Amino acid sequence: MGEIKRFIRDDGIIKVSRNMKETAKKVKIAKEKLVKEYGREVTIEEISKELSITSEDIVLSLESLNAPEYLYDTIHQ
Amino acid sequence: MYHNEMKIEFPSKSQNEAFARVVVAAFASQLDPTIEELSDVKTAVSEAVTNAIIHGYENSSGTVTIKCSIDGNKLTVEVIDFGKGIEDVELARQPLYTSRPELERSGMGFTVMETFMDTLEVESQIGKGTRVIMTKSFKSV
Amino acid sequence: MYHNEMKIEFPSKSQNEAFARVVVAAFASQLDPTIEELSDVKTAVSEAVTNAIIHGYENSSGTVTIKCSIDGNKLTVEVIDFGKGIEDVELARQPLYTSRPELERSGMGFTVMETFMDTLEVESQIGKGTRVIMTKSFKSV
Ligand SMILES: Nc1ncnc2c1ncn2[C@@H]1O[C@H](COP(=O)(O)OP(=O)(O)O)[C@@H](O)[C@H]1O
Ligand SMILES: Nc1ncnc2c1ncn2[C@@H]1O[C@H](COP(=O)(O)OP(=O)(O)O)[C@@H](O)[C@H]1O
Ligand SMILES: [Mg+2]
Ligand SMILES: [Mg+2]
Repeated sequence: MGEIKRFIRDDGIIKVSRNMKETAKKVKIAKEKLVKEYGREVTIEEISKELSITSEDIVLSLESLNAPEYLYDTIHQ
Repeated sequence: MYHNEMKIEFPSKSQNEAFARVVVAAFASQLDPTIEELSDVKTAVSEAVTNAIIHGYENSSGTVTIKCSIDGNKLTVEVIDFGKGIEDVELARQPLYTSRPELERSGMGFTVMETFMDTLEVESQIGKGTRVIMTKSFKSV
Repeated sequence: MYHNEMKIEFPSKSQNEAFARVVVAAFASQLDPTIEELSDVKTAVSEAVTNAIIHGYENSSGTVTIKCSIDGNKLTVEVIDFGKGIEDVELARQPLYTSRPELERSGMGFTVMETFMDTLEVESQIGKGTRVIMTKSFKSV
């Protein structure tokens, strides 16, 4: 499995749609962690610092969980 | 006071609803919102854009315009169509009112916008189109 | 053939560069790109928008317009400013050429756009502004 993954990565054919979903999962996990740590809601900026991902990319990744059927693959359906 | 603005135009295709939502969310992210605040804005934008597409243009082709501005910690979002317009805005804003029950819409679009944003204004003229103006202030946590 | 388009306008503030990049990325994601393809487009858009802000408007206020369209698997991105314009486009496109070496720019903006996109056209008129037109076809994998 690991080898297949590496092969796919090296070929540069990882789809954004899949990667975005992974990012979105990381965002959710980081958010829960920070909320526990601070005992309050946390902002996008705080999550962005924690993960070293820009706020814009966080916004994009969250959309990939909401409505993948719209944002991705529209023309391949 | 910090000010920024943007305007976007796109054709009234259903797949542009998600696009519109991301654009407004990306713009609003300058206000350093929480994920929940951002999700509220996205939900409201979805409802307004869906209305423009399915009611304003009745799924025929037209242009949807969104204007956003930020003043201090306040976001203003205008969703504009040049479609058929609304005859009775007060009636249309009633919870559960829908002019197209056959579409299995919930009639809750305007109610959702009101709930998730701080203010909602609707301006409409028959044959001219509809402008929905929503605002929301973001509390820094 | 699948077609979609959008147009966005925003003031020439440096913080809108990141916004512009994500708007184009969100629009291009309809083409189901790979990470690399999307990152190429984002890099090219950054260079074009930065040029509009720092060269076109020389950091004074103006409006940057981006038009995007999708035809089949081809993305077209136009970045337009109504700023000072370019006197000699051929010279400006040379690798390492910069009119403002004091800014520690690299002079590689147009070269980057050419490298990361399939085609690049630059139309410019002194005192009227500049239009950069880039296209890229996405390979479905
Ligand atoms: N942009 C619009 N153009 C024309 N009519 C609209 C528009 N937005 C809303 N309406 C009218 O207002 C009614 C209520 O809208 P809404 O609360 O979103 O419920 P729903 O969309 O489920 O019908 C719609 O059924 C329609 O008649
Ligand atoms: N939108 C624009 N308006 C006016 N001049 C521009 C614009 N874009 C590029 N130029 C000119 O072209 C030159 C080369 O651009 P570029 O390759 O991006 O290098 P750099 O931005 O590092 O100078 C710039 O130095 C500038 O003189
Ligand atoms: Mg509705
Ligand atoms: Mg440059």
